[in-house]
Amino acid sequence: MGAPVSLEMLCLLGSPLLGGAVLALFGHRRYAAELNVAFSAFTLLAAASLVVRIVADGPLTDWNEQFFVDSLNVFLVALTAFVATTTALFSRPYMRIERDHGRVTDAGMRLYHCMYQLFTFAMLLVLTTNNLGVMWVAMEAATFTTVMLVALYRTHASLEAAWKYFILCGVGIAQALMGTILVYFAAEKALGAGAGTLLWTHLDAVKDQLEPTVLSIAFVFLLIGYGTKVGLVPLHNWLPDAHAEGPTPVSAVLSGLLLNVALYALVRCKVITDGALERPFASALLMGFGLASVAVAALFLSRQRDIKRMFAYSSIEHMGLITFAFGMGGPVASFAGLLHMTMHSLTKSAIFFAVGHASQKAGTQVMDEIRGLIRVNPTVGWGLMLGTVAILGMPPFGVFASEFLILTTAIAQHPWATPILLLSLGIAFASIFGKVQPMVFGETTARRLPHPPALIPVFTHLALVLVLGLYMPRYLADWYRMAAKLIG
Amino acid sequence: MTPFAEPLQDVLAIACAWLALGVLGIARPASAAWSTRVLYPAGAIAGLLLAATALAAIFGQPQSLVLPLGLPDLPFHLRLDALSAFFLLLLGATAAGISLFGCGYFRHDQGSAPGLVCLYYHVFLASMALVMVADDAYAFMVAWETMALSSYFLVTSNHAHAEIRRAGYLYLLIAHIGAIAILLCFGALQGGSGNYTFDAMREAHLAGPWGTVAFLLALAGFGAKAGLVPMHVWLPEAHPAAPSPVSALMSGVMLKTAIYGLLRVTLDLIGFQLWWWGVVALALGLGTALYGIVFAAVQSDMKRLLAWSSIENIGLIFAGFGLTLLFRGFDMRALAALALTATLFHCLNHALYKSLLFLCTGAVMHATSERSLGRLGGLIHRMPWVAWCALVGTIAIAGLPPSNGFASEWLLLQAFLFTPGLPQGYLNMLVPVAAAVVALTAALAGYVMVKFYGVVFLGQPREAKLAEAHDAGLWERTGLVWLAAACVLLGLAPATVIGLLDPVTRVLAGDGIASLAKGWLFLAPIQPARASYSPLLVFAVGAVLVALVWLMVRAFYHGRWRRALPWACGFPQTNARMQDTAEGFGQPVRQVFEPFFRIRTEAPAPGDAHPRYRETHEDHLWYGLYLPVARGVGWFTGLVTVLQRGRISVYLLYSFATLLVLLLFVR
Amino acid sequence: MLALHFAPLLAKYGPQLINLLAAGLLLLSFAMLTQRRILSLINLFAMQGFVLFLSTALVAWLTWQPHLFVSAALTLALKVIALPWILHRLIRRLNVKWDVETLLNIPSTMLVGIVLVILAFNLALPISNLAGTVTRATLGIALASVLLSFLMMITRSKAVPQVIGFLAMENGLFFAATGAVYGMPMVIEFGVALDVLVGALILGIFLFEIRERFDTVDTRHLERLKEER
Amino acid sequence: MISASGLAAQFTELVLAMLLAPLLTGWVNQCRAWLQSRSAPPILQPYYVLAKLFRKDVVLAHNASPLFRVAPYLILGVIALAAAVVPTLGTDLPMNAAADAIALVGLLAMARLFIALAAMDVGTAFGSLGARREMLVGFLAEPALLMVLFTASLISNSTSLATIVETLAHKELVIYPSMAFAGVAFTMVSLAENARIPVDNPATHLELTMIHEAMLLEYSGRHLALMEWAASLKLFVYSGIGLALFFPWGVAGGGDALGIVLALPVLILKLAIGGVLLALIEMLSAKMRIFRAPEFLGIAFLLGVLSMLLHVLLER
Repeated sequence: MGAPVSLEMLCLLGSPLLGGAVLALFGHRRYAAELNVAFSAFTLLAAASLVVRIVADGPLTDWNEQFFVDSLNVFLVALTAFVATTTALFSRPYMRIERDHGRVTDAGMRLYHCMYQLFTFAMLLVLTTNNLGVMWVAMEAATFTTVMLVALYRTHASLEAAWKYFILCGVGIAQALMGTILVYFAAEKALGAGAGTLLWTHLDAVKDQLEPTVLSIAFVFLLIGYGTKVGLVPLHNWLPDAHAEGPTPVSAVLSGLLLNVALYALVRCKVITDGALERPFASALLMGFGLASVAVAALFLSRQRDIKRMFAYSSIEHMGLITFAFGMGGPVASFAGLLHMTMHSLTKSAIFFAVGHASQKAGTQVMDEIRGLIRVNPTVGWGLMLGTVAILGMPPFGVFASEFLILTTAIAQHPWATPILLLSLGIAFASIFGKVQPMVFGETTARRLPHPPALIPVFTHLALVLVLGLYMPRYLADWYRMAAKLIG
Repeated sequence: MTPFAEPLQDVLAIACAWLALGVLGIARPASAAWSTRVLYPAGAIAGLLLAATALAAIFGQPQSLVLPLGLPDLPFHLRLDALSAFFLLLLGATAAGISLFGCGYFRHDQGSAPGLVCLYYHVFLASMALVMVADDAYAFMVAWETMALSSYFLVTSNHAHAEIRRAGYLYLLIAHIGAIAILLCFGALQGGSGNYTFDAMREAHLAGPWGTVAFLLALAGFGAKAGLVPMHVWLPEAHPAAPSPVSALMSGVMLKTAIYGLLRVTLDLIGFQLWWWGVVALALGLGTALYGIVFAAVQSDMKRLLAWSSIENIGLIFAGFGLTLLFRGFDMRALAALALTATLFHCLNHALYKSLLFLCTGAVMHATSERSLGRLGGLIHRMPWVAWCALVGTIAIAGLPPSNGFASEWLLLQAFLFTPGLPQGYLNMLVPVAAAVVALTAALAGYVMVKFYGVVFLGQPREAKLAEAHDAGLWERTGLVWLAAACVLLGLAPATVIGLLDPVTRVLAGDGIASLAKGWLFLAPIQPARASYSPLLVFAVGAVLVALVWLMVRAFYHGRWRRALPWACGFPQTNARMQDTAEGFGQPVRQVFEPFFRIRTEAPAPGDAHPRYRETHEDHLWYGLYLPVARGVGWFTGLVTVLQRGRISVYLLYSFATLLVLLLFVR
Repeated sequence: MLALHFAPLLAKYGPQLINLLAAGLLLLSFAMLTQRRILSLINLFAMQGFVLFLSTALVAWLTWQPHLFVSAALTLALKVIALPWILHRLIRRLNVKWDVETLLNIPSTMLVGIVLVILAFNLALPISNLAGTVTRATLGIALASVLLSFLMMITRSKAVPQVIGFLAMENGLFFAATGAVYGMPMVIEFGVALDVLVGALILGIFLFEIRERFDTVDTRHLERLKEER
Repeated sequence: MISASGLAAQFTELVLAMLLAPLLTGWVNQCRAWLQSRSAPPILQPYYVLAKLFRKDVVLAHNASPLFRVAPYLILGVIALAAAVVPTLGTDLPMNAAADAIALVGLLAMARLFIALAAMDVGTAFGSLGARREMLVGFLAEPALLMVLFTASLISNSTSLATIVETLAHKELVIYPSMAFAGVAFTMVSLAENARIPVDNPATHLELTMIHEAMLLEYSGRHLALMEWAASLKLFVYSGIGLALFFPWGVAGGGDALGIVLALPVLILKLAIGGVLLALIEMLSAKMRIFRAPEFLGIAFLLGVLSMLLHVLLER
């Protein structure tokens, strides 16, 4: 007991927390954006060192077991830190332009930067904590911070979106608390009351002794709770509004990271439940919700006029696909699911970066009024085009790799699901590509951007996705395999 | 390393070289000279090397290679066997000619920067080469979709025009859906083993239903790529939209990659064949062939006409493929080999003459900036090189002896004539009908090509500006002549080609027919008494006869001749507009096959001072199949929007209901 | 001192007392479900908080767990004093006194509520049988009150009642935590309490924002973001 | 493989065909005249015409391309080649190994292609009109002819004309109902292909009705002569095919010189009768509108398919 918290963890969680505090004060200064980047970069550094350590000497529990890092969450930690950093990079010019347009005040900038860091902190806490209760608390905190971010513009639409986001996720999360309590209730039998009872590692150790009925009910509550945040149909209604109305960097981190984090929480709970129940109860639920999300989201796509809204729905679709993969389970499917998580967050955030600049240039998010990007800002246009092609699962981009594994496994194990997937993917392709193509190609009258757009993030992400589609380093693969084994 | 010792590595090297050329292209994107004077010639040389390597590899042992790329559990497997080698030969030989032509062609601005076009073009070539050698599902799919993507960017390279964007969209959409079907087909083939290498699929002993599922998925997927009716709608849009060398590459080679994939899956990966698969493919193929050629007959845009004729040829190829399956299903190996030979031979021929003709249209477009047949004519005087090369292509595609087109159609018909041997009553009835359709299609092809050639190159120029038309440049001529020569040679020495095909058929159909060919001179598929054909002899005797006639005429009579106004039954001032237009020429076919078309006519009013008559022929399938599907989906999406009506209480109700349902579901 | 005298009594009647309080909690939830006036809604909420406090304290006494006393104190501070105070100020500033029509009329709401209670009890029955604690029946009631507040949130069309419903749901959860299992670990109790507080504050801010944008807090004006048919 | 006698037979047959072709045309014209109770032109009239045309100057339209001038030689050559394939006297023909029935159809199609292209070359209204009509006739007549030949090849299990004749003539006599259908189909096809009434009228230059003549309008002098010659040779070839398929008796079997000598009078007799029949048909039927031609040929095509079906159903 009483082991001092390790340096990596300290930096990892400390840096965003400190950043939040500092930027709460100086968030409106000219150098605030640079500060923001710096803090995120430092977090990334800590995450990297943590990764190195985990890869070197296996899972690690920290600060008398309050923190637990294994290969499953360490890669999410790394991903989160990375995307957070690139997004910070992107938000530098983006928010500057927003400010020039007078859409954000000084107070707004302060709020933005502060909340951005705190949001990062909350997500990292969800990922690293070993305690299901703390996980819940952190998830709620993440909700609050993002609610503030979504409402940043204080416009009619943004307020409405934020309100819905708050109420729906708040209620959802409340169900998750109910689930947590039930888990605790079940755990008491096995572990006895006490602070250690909700520690995931302990639960994992005794999961086969947990009471199945309680666990199944608990899982239902947890699924409703965290599923709301993942954006599973029919709990998804907050998602498109929140994505479309917040500042674009926020949309990027929302669909790039927050959904992943929520799904991570869900997966942790699934592991316990599967251990306790003999029948594949959790898996069936996950597959069902996953398929429903894929199908419904695909149908929504063709209806969209607002570009960010459309990509929000595409996020729902991909989350559904990942959930379906985890539901199928098995080494291949889980591997594919994790891979798809990574690819999706990289690609989708890259797309949002491009979309952000595109809509800034056109001065609107309405797709019919964005035309001929490739003529004025070729780089933005290409970013959007390639990103779209990638997210639609076109090789050689990495998204295809995971979709390949998921689909082929699906037809082998659950043939009944494949027609739905085939149709949904086809419709999704038709809808998204049919809308993006005229935006990128063709002629336009728009002007260039006042500030040079932030392209490093976009093309870094796309390059990563491309490389991972063609070649995956050995240790990365092992890492995924280990994580997949944990999920089972 | 000695040349051709390691053909697979050579192929890989060539593919990489193409990729490198593409990358070099964007090094100087704006400079047309850089890409056309340096990169395209290099690409052409690479093509020649590829052809040579493949030629050597056809008779070699299968080779395989594993690259350290791809998925962690599934590195890229490559394999080069006779089938791959044959299609690589096709690719290399055709690409060489097209690249040569491209050297001269791409000088003009195609909308996108020359460097970018160069990138797409060479990535396209490389990906096609990789498709041929891929030996696991993942590598295949990656190469396959890269091919689709690069060709999409080529099609939309001139993306300022809305209809070109529409064409590209339609193309990529259908290609992608097809790709998903192929992917699922592989999923079915691996039979739950979780191992996606082709070797594993060969080993996996599928249950009957799974085999059928795989075959149908493959037929759908590869059919979508090949332009099989009813999945053909993208083809007449996309091929004309692309720059002509690209159209040539797509029509000539890319469609064949689909055939390759289909052969690979059905005859190689699936362990068994059911005879009724063959019937399905045969029926689809014949339908496609007739549909395609009938629509080709009424086109008034020369590239669309060629595109539709590609659909026809694909139909014939599928018919041959279906016949192969049929024979294979009844385990009549020799006949299966015959049908397969015809199929593959036709693939090769179509690749050559269709690219030749597309390149000719490209030359015409550069010279006249006109695509519509109604504004061309008389170009044989202004651009003799193009005209005579086009004549070769025309004869070949019309399937007239002694051209290569005739040789393959001859084999195909021979294969049909053997079907009465099938141990199945109804199938025997199929023979006459099927053979009749093939014959009708071939005859119609003649009609269409006379229309094409006559309207474009013969007669009087229909526009004044055609007088300024210039002949193709040196590079372009080289490309054209290369392809034309290939057509002639293949036509004259079919026995040699069959010799090339022998290893392929031995692998796929379990037997070959080359051994039965009566020497190099004669083409005798099963036994000489039954049927034999010697184009060389025909050509030689024909040439001698023509020469004799000419000599005798010259010997006995004077050679006087003079120029005058055309006679035209003595009608005064007949002018160029009085010639048959393309529409006029197609009118009889339109009348005979009226039910095929969805015709809209704009007839002038009786007292019209400037009467205009327009008639459009559209595809029933587009209105009868695609639009309804689109509308259905639209309606469905409208239904779904009920989920998102904005009222927060309702949203809460959703999650509440879900919660309750699940809780009951737990109990 | 006093406690020592009461100890045996409590030990005897404690469980029944807790069940009584639980019943009270459920009654209050129903009352809130039917209540139209916002002011009295807030008072009901405060009372619910008080009941919660009592039960927590009682459980703490019975099982003698110090951290439960803390959370009891927390409940008192937060749910009985702080939140109602905030809410009162809120409605005074927004001057909304009435929450006239509910989306579903009261009697049918009641019926649905009863069905929910039955479902909750059925659900909790097998679990409660496993429960080793003195407070076995409470879990079902906690579940029921959670579902009831959920129902309330659905049926109310104005923002403030929805918020109250949200907070009432937290109450139910809290009761589940204390009643069914003798309280969660300390850390979590604090975390939850903190979240509730912060959440309430944010909601307050929002209500003002919405108020000044839309000059109403009727959530039916928050229906612009949707899919057209 | 290729015997000297075979070569000899081939050569004689070819030369014979080239020389006899105009005579056949003349004979048909004469019969028609008699049947129409006109005073007939001399039977050698076609030869006179050819001779005269050969002597005349060629007048070329201004924008006639080289193709226009090459075409006549090509067409005559190709049709001569076709004639070489058809066994009229003996079945021991080297060319039969080189070109079978399918190739024969191909050769005829080749000739059609060139004549149509040549007609379009000058670019007058009539030329392209003729070409279009010719191709219209062609794309229905060609498959019909192919069907007829296929029926025969299915019967004799071979597409080589020589083998077909061998089977039909020199095996024991069998009644083939399918061949009856085929015969009707073939007659209709050859009427259409040789520009005969009811599809076309060789003796008219009425702009609206003519097909074959419209294509020759711009030709003159020796070119026209070659074209005319090719036309009559084509008629000869078709009669040859008809005889080979339906009246093969009398054609000499594998390489007996005597047989060939005997075959000659038989051939002439058969041709004479055939000519009379042709004239009779032309006499009895009326020229149909060009738009009716597709129906006429469509029927021929269907009959051809039917004959194959019949064979598959009844005779196996």
